[in-house]
Amino acid sequence: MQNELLQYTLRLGDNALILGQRLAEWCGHGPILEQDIALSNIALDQLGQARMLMQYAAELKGSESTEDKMAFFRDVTEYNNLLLLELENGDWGKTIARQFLFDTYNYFLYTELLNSKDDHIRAVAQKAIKEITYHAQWSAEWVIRLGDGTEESHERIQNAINDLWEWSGEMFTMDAIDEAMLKAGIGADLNKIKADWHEKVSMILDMATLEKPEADWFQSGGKQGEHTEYLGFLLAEMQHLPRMYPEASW
Amino acid sequence: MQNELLQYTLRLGDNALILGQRLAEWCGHGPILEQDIALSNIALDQLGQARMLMQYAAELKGSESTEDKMAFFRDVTEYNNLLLLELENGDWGKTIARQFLFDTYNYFLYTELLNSKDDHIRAVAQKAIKEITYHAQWSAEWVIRLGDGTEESHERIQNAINDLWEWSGEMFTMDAIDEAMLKAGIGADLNKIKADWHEKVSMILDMATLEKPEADWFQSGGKQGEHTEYLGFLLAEMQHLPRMYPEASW
Amino acid sequence: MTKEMNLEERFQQYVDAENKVEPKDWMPEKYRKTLIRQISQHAHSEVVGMLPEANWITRAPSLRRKVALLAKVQDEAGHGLYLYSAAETLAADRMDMVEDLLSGKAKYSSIFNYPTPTWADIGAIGWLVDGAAIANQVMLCRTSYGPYARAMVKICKEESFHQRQGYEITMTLAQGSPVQKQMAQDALNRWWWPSLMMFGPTDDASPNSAQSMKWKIKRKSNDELRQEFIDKTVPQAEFLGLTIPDKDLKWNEETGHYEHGEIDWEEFYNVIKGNGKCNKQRLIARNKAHDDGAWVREAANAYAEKEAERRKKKSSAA
Amino acid sequence: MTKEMNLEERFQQYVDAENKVEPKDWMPEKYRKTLIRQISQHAHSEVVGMLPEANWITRAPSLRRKVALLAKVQDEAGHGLYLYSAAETLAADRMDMVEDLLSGKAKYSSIFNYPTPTWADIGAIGWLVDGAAIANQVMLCRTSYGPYARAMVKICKEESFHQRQGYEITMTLAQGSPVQKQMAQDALNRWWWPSLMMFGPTDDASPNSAQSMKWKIKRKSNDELRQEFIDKTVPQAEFLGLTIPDKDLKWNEETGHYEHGEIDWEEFYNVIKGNGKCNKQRLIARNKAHDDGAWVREAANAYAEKEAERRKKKSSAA
Repeated sequence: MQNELLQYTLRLGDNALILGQRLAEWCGHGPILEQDIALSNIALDQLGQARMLMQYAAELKGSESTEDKMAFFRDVTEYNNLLLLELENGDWGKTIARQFLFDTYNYFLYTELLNSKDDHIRAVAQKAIKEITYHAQWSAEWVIRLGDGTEESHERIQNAINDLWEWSGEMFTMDAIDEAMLKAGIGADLNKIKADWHEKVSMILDMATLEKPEADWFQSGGKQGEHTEYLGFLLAEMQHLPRMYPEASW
Repeated sequence: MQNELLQYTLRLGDNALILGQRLAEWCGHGPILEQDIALSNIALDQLGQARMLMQYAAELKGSESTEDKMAFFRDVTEYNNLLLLELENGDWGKTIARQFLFDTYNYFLYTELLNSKDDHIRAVAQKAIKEITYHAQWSAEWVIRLGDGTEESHERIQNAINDLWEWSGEMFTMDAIDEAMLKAGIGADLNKIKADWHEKVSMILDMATLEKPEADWFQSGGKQGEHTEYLGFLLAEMQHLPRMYPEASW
Repeated sequence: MTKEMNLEERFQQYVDAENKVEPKDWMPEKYRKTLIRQISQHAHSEVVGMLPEANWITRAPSLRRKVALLAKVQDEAGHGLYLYSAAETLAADRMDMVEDLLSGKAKYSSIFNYPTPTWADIGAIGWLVDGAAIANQVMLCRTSYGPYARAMVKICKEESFHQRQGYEITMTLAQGSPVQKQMAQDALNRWWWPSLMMFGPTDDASPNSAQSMKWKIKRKSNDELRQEFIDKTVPQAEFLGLTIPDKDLKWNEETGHYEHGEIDWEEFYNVIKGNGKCNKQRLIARNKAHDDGAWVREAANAYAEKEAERRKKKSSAA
Repeated sequence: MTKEMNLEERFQQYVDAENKVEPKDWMPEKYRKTLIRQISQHAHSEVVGMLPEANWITRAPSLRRKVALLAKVQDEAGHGLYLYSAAETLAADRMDMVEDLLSGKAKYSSIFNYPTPTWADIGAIGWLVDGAAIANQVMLCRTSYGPYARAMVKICKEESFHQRQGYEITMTLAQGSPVQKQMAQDALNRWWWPSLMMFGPTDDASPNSAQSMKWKIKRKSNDELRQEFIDKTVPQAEFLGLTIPDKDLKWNEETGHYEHGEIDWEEFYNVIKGNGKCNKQRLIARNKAHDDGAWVREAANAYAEKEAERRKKKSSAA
């Protein structure tokens, strides 16, 4: 059970870490100073959650692991984040579309985790739910603003939603670890969340005058360590210093 | 003297390695298949020269250093390549402009090194001079082709030459190590080369109907380990695997 | 019996007698069409096939490996050129072929729609993917169309060198640290089944391969070629101490062949339909290179015309 | 004696009596112009100043450092906002100010035209650059213009926190491995002189600082502020076992100050003229963010107008 809990915790932590890293790339390069600040806020929240989850994972792993050993000394095949989150940021529309698809999911997921039987995970959920609720609101507002803004913004956000759609399915895939955690009352029921998610997403897309895409296939594998070609370059950049001087403390 | 020879060798080797790495980024992404192949050829020549020079540097350094220890385990401040070569590729025009400015220099430099009193450096020069001559020809032809091609290509190559001009001066800066190597009959006289270079560059730019830029200031510092912000990202990507598993052999 | 049938019959006899068909010879239109489709698809595969391996040139773990990988990917670009030229001898236009690739109309080998997330994938691609490609292509060196056969002789020689390089990378990893061996095993786990799929659907599900066999464009069936590849490759894996990810794999003493598990044809058709992890990524990269290079191609053409103009003026003035 | 002069005199007495000038108060046009130039330049410096530190957010060596650095750079964006708003109270238009920055017309503090090639630069920037900025800005908290003074109080509080963070990073490196200590020393070598240049030309070469002193926009001279900074910072370096890269540096018992070597004013003016390693790179990055964001700003405005429209209709219908 211990190993499944470790994997489950790492999945939550890797989502927060990889998304936080991608959002941090925008810092200093946003379309408007106010949104540069807003996106940095969301990145800070994600990274904050990542730290708590990585600390718990390190505890579960034992052998004097630490949050930084977790984050800076695992290779691509040992990372368990959703593929959706390692994709490149693209333009502001692509970044907003990803936030919207993921934040909406994360809101329903962490609402479930408020009742997790695992104290640590429940504590993280209680700490994070306020931030995550705000993120979902913020990104939904931006999807509506872009969808119902100009012709160009409508087209860009529609293309972004279409391009990312095949990467959204993995959020709802239950594998052995998810099942075990659900049975143990620790993890969430992704099928239940899927229904809520589709309802909320449809509503917001309507308000944004956007089409909800159809997909006959969804990409997956991130939760199981099978990644796209993007994660390796992200980790090479993120891990460089500690990999260069593994004994150093920073 | 040994240390100056090591530094001088590393400068030549780092130029070839960093330029080879930048050109290799084009592989699979060139404007025309034939030029994808041509640029890969030039990258292969540069990397070949880099290997010979890194092997010699490792020999000079001793303490069981190797070409790969040299290439994969030095940090930004220990690299000695010209700043011009670590800049990002930009479009095809920027890459061609850099090749032209550097290849023309490299041709005169290696012609001098044919008479180097150091056997290894002379041997490298004898092996490389044919390749380097071809590079200089190839890039000069492309500068003319773009300069005298369409209005758009003329503008792009002119902008590229203008943008890179401030980074070309470092090629001719003689510091204590260059002076020592010149005195020892090992290194080249960069002032003599500067005159030849200006003459050749002016001729080609004329044929290409391009203006020769004026610059009141030239960037420098690469030869002394003081780099731009680009080199760090290049090394993080290039060195990732060996840094991850420093004991492994590949 | 129209003259057309008569010609087609004489053509069939000509081919049956193992003669080479040359560009200026008469050939049935369907023969020409089949060849253009196959050669251009092969050319597209070489060009798109550069991308998964080029993904690791800047991160190769030693200078020797960096040079070898860059040279290999450059060879593939060269193969693409040979094949586009061979197709041009059949009056196909290179720009049209490239447009078809970029628009998604033309196909390329769907093995290149799989990602290369680790360095061990570069070993696996050389060893397994080039291995399967060679098994498929060796017979093409004796294909009836001359220019294609001659191109394939050159390509096969280079491919077998690439294949040895790939196996050598995998060997180094398999005999390296536990982490390296795990990396090699993980790559084998991801590339084994897709490599078997490279031989195409089972014989009973391969409509147009019968006609190709008749025209000696194709010499052996999909299943025959696949079996040869499995029989050759399983011992190579065992030699390295790596496990083939197929629980049904069993050596059959009587048949002298390995029995193997069922291929997941749903995944096969799914990737062909465009749902692999990298289908979109590959075409986006090729389209970007093409679009970013437009001004360069235009400049080259404009300059060439001016040069021709100048030469004409000079010669008429002389 | 024109009414104008009379007003100017009364304004001078008002300021001499340490009163705050508020947006709707009368002020000499030159006072308003000087303030707009200074406040917008300060805002531009905060925004461009984000880039050299943002350069390391994705490569910060621990999660704690990554969060702290991202929060710091975000603070600087916030400072930029405060200052643009303060300038707007003087009837300056934000878009015009941003256009002037992007076109190269408006200046920003040239310290940000130096590159951050290593992680130790992040420590040096916090410790030295924020240190010099604070020394320059503390007096601005008592500047005569109300909105600017109030903005500066908030900014100075955050800057001193940033400065402690920077020193703490440098300390960790200085007390770390030999390689880390060398990295810290190397960053000190590169950032020491440029930080001294942040205080501007020597007093005898500072034309318009006299008028600013009169209007209590500026309270101490460049050399005074610089000397204070040196006296405070040298002991901090010694405490870490780091060497200040100035062979003429000497403690003078009588004066109670450190004597220091001559500043290379040629480099100072050269970077201001645009010849620093990152002048072009910084403006290219800010212009790219602005251009890539144009469609987003247009969409936000368009949507806001539609919403206003809808609200008006709803309220008129109610």
